[in-house]
Amino acid sequence: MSTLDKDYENDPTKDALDDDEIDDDELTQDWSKIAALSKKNPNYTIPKRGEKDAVIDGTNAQELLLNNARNEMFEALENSVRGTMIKSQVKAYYLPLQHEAIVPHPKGNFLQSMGKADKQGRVFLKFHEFLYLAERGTITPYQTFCIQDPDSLEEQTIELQLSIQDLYSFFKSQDESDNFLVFAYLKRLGFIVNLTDSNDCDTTSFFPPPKKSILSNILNIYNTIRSIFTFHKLSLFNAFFYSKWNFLFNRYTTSGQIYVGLKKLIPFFKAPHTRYDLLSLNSQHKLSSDTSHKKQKLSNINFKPLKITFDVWKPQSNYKKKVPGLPDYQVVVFNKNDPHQRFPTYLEMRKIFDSLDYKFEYLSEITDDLSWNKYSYTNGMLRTAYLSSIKAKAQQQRSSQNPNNPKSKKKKNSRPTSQFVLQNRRLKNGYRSFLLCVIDSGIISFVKISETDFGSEDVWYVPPKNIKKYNK
Amino acid sequence: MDEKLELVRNNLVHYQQWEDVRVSPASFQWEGENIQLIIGKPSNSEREECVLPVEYSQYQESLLTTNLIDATFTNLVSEEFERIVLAIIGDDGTVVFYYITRGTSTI
Amino acid sequence: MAKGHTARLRYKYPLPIHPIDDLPDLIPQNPLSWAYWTYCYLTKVNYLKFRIPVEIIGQKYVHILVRNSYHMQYLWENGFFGTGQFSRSEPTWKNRTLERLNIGLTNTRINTLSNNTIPETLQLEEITKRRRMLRIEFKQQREKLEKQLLQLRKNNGSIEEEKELLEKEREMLRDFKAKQSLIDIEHSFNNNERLEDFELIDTNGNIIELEALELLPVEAIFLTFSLPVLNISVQELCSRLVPKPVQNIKYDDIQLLIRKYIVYHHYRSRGWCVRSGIKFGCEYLLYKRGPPFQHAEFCVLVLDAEESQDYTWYSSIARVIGGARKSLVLCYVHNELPEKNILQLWKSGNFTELFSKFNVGEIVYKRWVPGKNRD
Amino acid sequence: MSCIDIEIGPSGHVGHVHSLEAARRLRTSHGVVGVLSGTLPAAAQQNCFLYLPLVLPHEEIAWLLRRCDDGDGDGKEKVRLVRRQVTENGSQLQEVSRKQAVEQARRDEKNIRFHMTYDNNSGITHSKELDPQYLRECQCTRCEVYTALKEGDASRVVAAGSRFGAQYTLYPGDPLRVHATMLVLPAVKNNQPWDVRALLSIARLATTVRKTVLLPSTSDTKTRATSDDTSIDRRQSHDTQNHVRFYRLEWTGFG
Repeated sequence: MSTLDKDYENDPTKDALDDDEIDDDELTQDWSKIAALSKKNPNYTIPKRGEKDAVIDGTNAQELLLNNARNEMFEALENSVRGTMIKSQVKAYYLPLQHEAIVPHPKGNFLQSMGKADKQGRVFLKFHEFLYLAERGTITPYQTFCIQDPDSLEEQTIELQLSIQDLYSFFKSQDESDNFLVFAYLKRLGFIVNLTDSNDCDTTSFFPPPKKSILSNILNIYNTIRSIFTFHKLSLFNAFFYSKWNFLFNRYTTSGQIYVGLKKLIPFFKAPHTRYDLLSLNSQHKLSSDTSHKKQKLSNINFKPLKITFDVWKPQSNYKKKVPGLPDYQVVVFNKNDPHQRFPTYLEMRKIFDSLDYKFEYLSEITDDLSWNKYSYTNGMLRTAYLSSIKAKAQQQRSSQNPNNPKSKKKKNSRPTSQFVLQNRRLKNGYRSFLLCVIDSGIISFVKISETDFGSEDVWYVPPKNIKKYNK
Repeated sequence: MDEKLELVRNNLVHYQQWEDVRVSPASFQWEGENIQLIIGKPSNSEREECVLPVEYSQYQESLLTTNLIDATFTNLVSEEFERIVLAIIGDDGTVVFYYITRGTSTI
Repeated sequence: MAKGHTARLRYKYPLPIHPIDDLPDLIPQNPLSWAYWTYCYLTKVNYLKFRIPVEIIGQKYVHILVRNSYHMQYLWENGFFGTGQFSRSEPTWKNRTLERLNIGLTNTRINTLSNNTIPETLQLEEITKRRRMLRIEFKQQREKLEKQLLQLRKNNGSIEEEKELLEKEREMLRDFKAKQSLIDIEHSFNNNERLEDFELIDTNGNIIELEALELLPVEAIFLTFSLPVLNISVQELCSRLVPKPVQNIKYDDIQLLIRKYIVYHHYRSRGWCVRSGIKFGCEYLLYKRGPPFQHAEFCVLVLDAEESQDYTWYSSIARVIGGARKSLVLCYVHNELPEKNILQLWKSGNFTELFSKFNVGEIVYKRWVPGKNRD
Repeated sequence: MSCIDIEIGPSGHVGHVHSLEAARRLRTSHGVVGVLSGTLPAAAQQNCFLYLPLVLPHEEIAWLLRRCDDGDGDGKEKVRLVRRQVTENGSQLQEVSRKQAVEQARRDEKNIRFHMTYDNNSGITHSKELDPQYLRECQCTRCEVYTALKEGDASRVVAAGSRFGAQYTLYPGDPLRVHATMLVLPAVKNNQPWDVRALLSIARLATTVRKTVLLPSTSDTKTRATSDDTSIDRRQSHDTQNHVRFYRLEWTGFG
């Protein structure tokens, strides 16, 4: 096989012909199977999609097929009633002032990852959790009212069941309703999702508490030496290299040497590659956070800057909602049709990157036995110390190790991977990343935005050394 | 014949192997550029197409606007053509060809 | 692997300025070899023995052309600079035409460095063409089937009949794919002569080289500013690229060009082969070594650090690039100086200083599917 | 006369439809399919098949309001723009509560499955009709483009297009049975240079998957464009032809 005739493959049309991802709409939603679902049977399989036509042909056959498809769809929707047996219903009461809900007698699986319990054993749900559970039929939404009986003039408390429509009208803002869409979307897939700025639990951070000053002092000194942008103070070098004298006076014996000269011209942002890079960037960021954004504020008065909305954990059964570890992903919600939002600029993305606090998964590419409990802090304590200080020690450790296990196995397999493969992985996957969740009138899609760093990687071709020469 | 006409004409004749390629005489001026069509028959096709060459540069704003296409249809395209072939002449040595048709009617 | 071997030799150098890699061996115990080595070191230079002339045509939109066959070849082989105007990338039009007109087979097979590679490159263009024809044929057949389907429905055909037709269509698609891969193996040439072909032949019966190698503006800047290859100064080149009297130049006239060059230089200087990405809706394609060796894996979009486009813009480019299974890199350029200082540097022709006042930051943009990232 | 209620959210750029019957009518008589966005209780662990509410973008709502004003469609139904409010009036609340308490008791008694869908005004909130004027008169570019797309043929379905790298995807009929035929890009102004690169690459990809790219463009000054106009598709109505025109882009297959 020749490696020389691949060029034609660059034609984008070639791949598009058999690309499965590209054409979601080539598939039809076949509601017939959903319609047939028994509501009692949880072990359903998601139905496959049928075939569609290319054009409206005006035939009766097509008309018939369309009618069938529509009927199936609406039948499925009609039969899909919210709520299950009343016996298993859990009542939740909306609290308008707090804009949340209270569950006096909580039970059910949802408690594993949602709600905050008080001392009486009651559970409080955030509004989006409340609505999500009500939509699923897991809880029944109520609200209590004090009314006066017109005859006896006695005050009495009554409880009224709320409809889903009622709940939708309780949204305080478009943002809240957008966030709900994303929350529900991820929950349906089994992810564990928390608002990033909620303080219902003992938070875990990748970054050490700021007061432990010895480390941060050292890091600050380290920082003054190495700034974020690697500005090459090389103007003298460049002035010569790009003058006409360069190739007259210098003798370059490899192409690499020429490249080394060439690459000093353009400064670049060096992404934090290691844990130390991250820690030092963080402390530096805290020192200078006021000044760096001044310029930005002037330019985007019309736009709300995007920020991290949700922390997301992969589905897991041993999640501890009181002391969750670092999230697996962080999500920024973006409504593409909102005139007050825009796709983030680079400077805005940098701000988001600097506020990330999650399992920086790329670190596990570098460190083999990365245990996140040793690299994160809960309540200002190293998480391993924290975990061993609380009672359910054995359980906790099992839960914390579990997500790491498959990874460490993978790493062992990938150890002999070549430098080129590793380099490619670094370039393609990048370093810190967040998920941009794009909302387009109810349709949700995700984009992973990662920093990458081509400036730190050299890829020039180094010809193999001529063996004959060595032999001589 | 200006450079862009020559370039596209040669591309059609000697790269795409079109037949009966000729520069149509009618033209008009648009923001300092000469707008003129080339007519010819693609290989293995029975139908003639008219081609509008437009320059595209990596670092400058494109000349191509809806108004330019409107004006081209109005001034240069005769009844028999329902579409034009847009020839975009890149500054990277490539010419790419796209059909432009008016309206939404034929879905 | 003979082809791979010739390719290695042919594309030995990644840049048109070659290193001095033919110094004699040093033998520590032989002082004479030291003297000889020193002599060689001092007499040899990296400097090119010739400068490549360019022809710049057009006024507002310029084309930078290299006409000399040897120079065209040299720029292609030493870093894959430029694109043949009538070729997919490497200028092979002349050889293709010779082959098509059956001239090459008799006497005047053209005498260029690439003699040994003619069949390969021919194959490339030929395959593309044949694939295209096949696609057209496939489309026609599909349309025919669809008409049949419509007819069937109008005549109230049964579901079974319909299924049969759909099966036929699938069969066709399989067929089509099989044929397509077949083409890669066998290929035949058609040699139709046309009237227009006579204009290609000069009085001596030789083919006229109609094709030039066209350089991107940023390639030309690289080849004169960063490496002394072209026979034109960077100042003169830039005054052709921005054809305005110096005093009238505004920041808007030069900012795009500067931004594109910054990014071009950034990737070139790390060893990437950087080529135009217009087909994929982006600025650049990055090849590890060059088009003959592997696919481009990265597509680069160049943006200003404070730029924000409508979301659809990103998503449609991402869709095109995702469809070709490449990675989309957004390369942002941040200006460290006020605009008037940049303008000043441009006007004074101090490009070294100018280019070093920008820095770049990079983002990978990738569609993320929640269902595939659950464990 | 039946009524399709569209509930408008806090910011007004999307609306929700909570009634299944309304959703069905929107689909069959207006070619409006919307996006189901709620959890389907029978299959709560996937995102392919969802439930009410149906989300409608504001340009679609604006079009519906105008259409029903004009007596288009079958003329039998009204589209109302509503916002739900918590009922303030105590006696009304009491009325409701008594009714509900009785129903509740009946359900508890039988211990059967219960329905949680209500009539529009039976909950603790009630729908208040809003003055739809501002939406009806909406002249934003997206409204203009949407309207122009639907004017040609109201049974066309204009769906959100972000998944396909477009503003909209256009279906010649119900997406349940037909493929999208066009990708509609965000509109440009008549005198605004096309983003050639982005445009052509998506057109190329679209062509290979048997779709066409449709580029809408709008004039800056709405009167000016009338003068030279032969270039408008005849099927577009008088209302929009001055403002929006469309060009279709397809890759030729060569070059």
